[in-house]
Amino acid sequence: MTVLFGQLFTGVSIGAVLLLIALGLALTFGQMNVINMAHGEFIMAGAYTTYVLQQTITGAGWSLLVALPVAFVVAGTMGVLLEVLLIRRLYARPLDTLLVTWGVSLILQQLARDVFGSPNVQTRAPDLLTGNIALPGGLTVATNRLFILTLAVAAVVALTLALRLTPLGRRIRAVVQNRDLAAVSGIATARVDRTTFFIGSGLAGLAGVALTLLGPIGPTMGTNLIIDAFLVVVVGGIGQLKGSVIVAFALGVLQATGEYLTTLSVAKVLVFVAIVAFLQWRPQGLFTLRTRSLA
Amino acid sequence: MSTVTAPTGRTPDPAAGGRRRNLLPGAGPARAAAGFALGAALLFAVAPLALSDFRLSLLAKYLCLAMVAIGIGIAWGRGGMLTLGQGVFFGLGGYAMAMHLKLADAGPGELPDFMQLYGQLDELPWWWRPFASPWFALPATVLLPMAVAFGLGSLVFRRKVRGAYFAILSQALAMAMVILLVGQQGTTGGTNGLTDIQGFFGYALTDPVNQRMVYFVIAGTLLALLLLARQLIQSRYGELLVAVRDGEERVRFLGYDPASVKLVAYVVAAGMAGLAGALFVPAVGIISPAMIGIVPSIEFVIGVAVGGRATLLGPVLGAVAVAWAKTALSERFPGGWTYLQGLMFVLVVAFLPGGLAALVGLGRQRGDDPDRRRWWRRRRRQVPAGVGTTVPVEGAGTPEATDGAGLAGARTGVTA
Amino acid sequence: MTGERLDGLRIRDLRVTFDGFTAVDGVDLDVAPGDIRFLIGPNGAGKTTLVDAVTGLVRATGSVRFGDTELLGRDVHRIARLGVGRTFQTAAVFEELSVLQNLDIAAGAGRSWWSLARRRRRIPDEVAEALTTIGLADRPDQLAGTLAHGQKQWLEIGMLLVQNARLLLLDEPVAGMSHDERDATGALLETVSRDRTVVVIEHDMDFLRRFARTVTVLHAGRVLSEGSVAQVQADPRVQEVYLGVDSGTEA
Amino acid sequence: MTSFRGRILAGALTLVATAALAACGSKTTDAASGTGVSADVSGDTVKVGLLNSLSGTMAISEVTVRDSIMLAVEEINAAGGVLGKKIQPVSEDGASDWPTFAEKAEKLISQDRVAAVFGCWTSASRKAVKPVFERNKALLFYPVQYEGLEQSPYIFYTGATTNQQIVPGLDYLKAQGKKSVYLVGSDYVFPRTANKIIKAYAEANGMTVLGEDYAPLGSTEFGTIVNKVRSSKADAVFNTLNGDSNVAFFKEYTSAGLTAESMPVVSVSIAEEEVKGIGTQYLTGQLTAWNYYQTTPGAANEKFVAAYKAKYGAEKPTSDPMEAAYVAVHLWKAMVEKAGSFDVEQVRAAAGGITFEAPEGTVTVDGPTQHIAKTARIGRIGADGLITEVWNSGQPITPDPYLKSYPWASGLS
Repeated sequence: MTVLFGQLFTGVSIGAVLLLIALGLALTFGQMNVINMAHGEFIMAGAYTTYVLQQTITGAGWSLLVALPVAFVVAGTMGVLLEVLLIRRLYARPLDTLLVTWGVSLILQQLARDVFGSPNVQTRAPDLLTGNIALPGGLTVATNRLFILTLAVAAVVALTLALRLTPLGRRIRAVVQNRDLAAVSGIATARVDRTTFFIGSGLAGLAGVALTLLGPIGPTMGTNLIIDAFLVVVVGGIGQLKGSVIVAFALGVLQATGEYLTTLSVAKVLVFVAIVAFLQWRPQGLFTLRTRSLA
Repeated sequence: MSTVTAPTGRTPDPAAGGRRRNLLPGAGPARAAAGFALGAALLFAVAPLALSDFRLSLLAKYLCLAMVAIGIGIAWGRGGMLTLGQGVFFGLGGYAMAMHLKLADAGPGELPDFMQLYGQLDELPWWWRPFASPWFALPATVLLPMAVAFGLGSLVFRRKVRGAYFAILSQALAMAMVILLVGQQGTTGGTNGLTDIQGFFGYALTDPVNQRMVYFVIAGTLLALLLLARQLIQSRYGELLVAVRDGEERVRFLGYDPASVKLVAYVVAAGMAGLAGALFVPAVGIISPAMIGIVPSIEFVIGVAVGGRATLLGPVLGAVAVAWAKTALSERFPGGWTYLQGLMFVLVVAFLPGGLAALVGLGRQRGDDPDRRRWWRRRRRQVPAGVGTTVPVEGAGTPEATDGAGLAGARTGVTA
Repeated sequence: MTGERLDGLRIRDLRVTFDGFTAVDGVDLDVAPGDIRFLIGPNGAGKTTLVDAVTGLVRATGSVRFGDTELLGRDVHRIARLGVGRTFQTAAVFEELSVLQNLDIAAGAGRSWWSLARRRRRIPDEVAEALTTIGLADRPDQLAGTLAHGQKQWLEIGMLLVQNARLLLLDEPVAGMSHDERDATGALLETVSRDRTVVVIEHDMDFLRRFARTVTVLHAGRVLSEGSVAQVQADPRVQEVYLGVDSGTEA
Repeated sequence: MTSFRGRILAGALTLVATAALAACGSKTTDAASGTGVSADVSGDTVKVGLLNSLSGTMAISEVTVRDSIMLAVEEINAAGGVLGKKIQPVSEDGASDWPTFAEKAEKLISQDRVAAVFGCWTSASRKAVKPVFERNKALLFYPVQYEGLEQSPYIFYTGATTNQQIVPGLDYLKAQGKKSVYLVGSDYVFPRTANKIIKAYAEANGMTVLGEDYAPLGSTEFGTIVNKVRSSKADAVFNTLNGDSNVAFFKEYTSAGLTAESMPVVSVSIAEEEVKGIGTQYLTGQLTAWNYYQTTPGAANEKFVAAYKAKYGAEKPTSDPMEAAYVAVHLWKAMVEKAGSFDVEQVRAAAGGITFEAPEGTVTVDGPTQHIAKTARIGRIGADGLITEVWNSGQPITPDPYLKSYPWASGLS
């Protein structure tokens, strides 16, 4: 029972990580159809931001709190730069975007190596986030996992509300649904694109801060995450956030179950097989906007 | 550069000469033959004389990568399928060959060295046994990758998984394949892969003379694959493939099943990668998961992009050039190579989608096609009013604009 | 292609919905063999969606029979092989291929893999014939992408001819054409309708008056009126929702 | 057209056939045909090769090894060189890619004609270059602890083999009264081989192995494994994870409430450099098994640490593989000087019994196995990021790569 609950929570927390790293992509890939392979390096930028801030702010808790908004801005700015310099020229060629941003990710990785050195760096987590909360019945819940889950849920809620309620969100949705009409209606589509990219990349920065609690902080940390993140969005279906949310948690639980019943390697392969099978059933992902104008 | 798509033997049309797809003026069979002879002379006479044993063995390795590139040129350049998992097929071919050579090294009834060390197996696993026979192993180097490509391809293409979705799936396939291979330490050699291969059908690979022999086999195979690719590109099928790339839905309305058309190109590309992997093994003496994962798979693509994805020779020259640059540069500036590799992706793909082949053709074609000169100024959504971009598709949100990717790339590439 | 059976189109209770929005709402429609039927209606009336449903592009319920064959539920390329061909609002030709290659591909759906694997040695007869019919015989090697707009539309129609389509569904074939080009297109339609059934979606009232044999008016996913040009023009409901309001801008 | 292409094809085939026939060399059945390239020692310098990953995933570790080799080379040159010749290092990037290692090894041997090569880290890279060195009869010095089961005549192994690291680690756990262990490792050669040895040892020594889990290389998701480890209630964990996975594992481990007191972890791939990348808040009190720590006492080590920090920066720690690489260069120098020649066969013949006062203590080259005898040391990670010794084997352990002298290991190789 303890193990079962532990595994369930593990699955949910894997899902939360997947969600957090995929959320930005759900915006840039899902809404704008831009395949940004450098998304993983934006995550890395968020993690390094935490590291740099800790050099000046000594309290681990404070530095983490400060890092969240700062990393959002740092990664978001990198995203805007990328959008303005390269991606803008490539909206008509999504596959080429994939290759170009892959090149960008290589450059950013090497840059990180030259600036911060090849070895991983360490950040100090607040003591609050290195322990766990004991529940009745011998169950425990790790606090860093809980923090990430909360952060992921908060990000989803904030993003959904922003898209639904703010004028900016309405503009983003207008551009996604009918770019030409939006342009004709007086929306500066180029600026909306930049803003969307800023938010999407900023979310990667947030994910980077959160991941310092879980994993390594090094030049290649992003590459390990990017494929998983894309698979979440592909399976979730583009155009809507709820697909990515559901799929992230579903894949997390599937992965945790597979890991428990078989081995980690086999579980990874199983998840891949499940994804291919799922796409046989719903090639456009879990949710899609079905309208004619988008075709 | 030889002709790429010029259909021969049809009504000549001097009036439309400037617009013709005939890529080099008068690039007919005679010119192609001359180019072929020149290539053969370079590979068979000049290179062996001019290069040291070490450099020649490097060239052999590059030529193997070039074979993969030919396949990618067909699947991606002509067919619009960006396969980021070509390493899988390269690996399947390589492992099939290496398994046979390991068994041959071990001798009849014996286990390969690594199995005794790490697997503690008493007998050969069942799936290794057929590879003892060259009559099984050799065809398997090509047929096995083709079969896997057929299986995966018929699943995803029929369900209209394409564009970025296909690229990401193919990448995930490479990841899954590596994990699978690494996990089976005792029977696949794990991360080490299959190494220390001594002989190649009875000939000792330690002998430099035999290494030359391997080089000649590789060079000959490359030329044969080029001929095959040329035939494929110039055939009716080759035209159909371009049509599918530029307007998959339109082709469907003409009564074709685009899934089968794409499947053929994907399977052929897989077969070429498999053959390349098989020949890579005697040339380099090792095959391991490190050569089939995500990173090597995408490195295959960069050579193709640099050379010119939609041309016949572009991918070959691009692959060799990139591999050579990697060796040369990493000998001097190890960290710098990563920067350069990244820059190549960015600059070539973003600003020269036709690759170097387009650069070569630029001078000649200037002024012909106003669209071409302005490609870099083309802003978003100004996809050439082509097919595909306007055809509604079942289930909205299909990355239809991907077809535009092919268009833009091909516009410059095809004419070089 | 002459001498083949002439078939009509028979649609019963056709319905298409997109995420709760009903684009085609129970349409019954009969097109007689050899007819030139014009489909008209205001934007959003469901004209293109109807053609999409007939050609298998969108899922629909009801029944669509071409001759004796039920089309609904078949794949797009199977329907095409049964002799149903269509064009699109924007010319959908393969811009990277020559005129000849475009036509050759359209003519080749039935080819064996063996013949696909080889080069084209000569121009197939039906392709040569179509080149003449659509007036592009003097430029078979020109890239389709470099053709004038009208020529692209003709090339598309030519592709339907060599495809051996017996039911032609044309989506706004004369949009953006000059006056002369419209005339030429109209004449082309009359020629091809001798052994084919033709359905045209068109907004151009002048073109309609000159070349339509029968007309169906769609409105909000339903058939509003049907008959000859004169009958439809006389229908007060049509005048109300469509001609009366829109004729000025649409014509 | 057909006949024309036919002719091309025929021509190509003929070319291939002639070339292949003309090129037929020796058969595998012929006597060993390796030619051997002799090192270029004609000038007043002698070249040695440095073969490390300077880019890619392995660069993290291998760059420090390269630095350490360079330090040794400088020291030797400052002291007059080897046989009166200055050492000229030629550095090549293996790029974390095994065929590249083979390619660069070939280049160093046949193009640069180096007298010896120092480098490689992963077993996979060593396996990839092994045939190259054997074919060319050239020397490789391999400085990293590894899984044993290998003994190439052209490789000197200056890191620990299993009986100098894994077995002492187990001996220590046994001495501490630990009755059960859980095995966690990355999914590749070293952990799988190590765990086989551990299971055989456990069976012979009355310990139980409660579980064995592998994570794919580079994996950073350890929720499930830690969950299983925790519910196993084992006395200790034996950790053979590699690289980034260690970071994720220890963060997860700490979050699960597991500590060095409740369930100690013995790691064999975490040295001082890795401690920095994980963070001491997750590691304090955990155990490692190596042959050298920065804190190892002795004059030789004080000198080594001081020289290293002076050259590369005070914040750079020294670690076991770095030390083994440093030792390798000095051992090669001693071998060459004893042989009085750079000739590979003479160097090999002279190698047996050579000793060196290394930072880790006295090491001795074992002639037959070409490994070196070294002292095993168990260390505890401190809050300052340094590792301090808590136990050692007392004397250098004779290398036994196939564990032939351990009865319980008879079924292993």
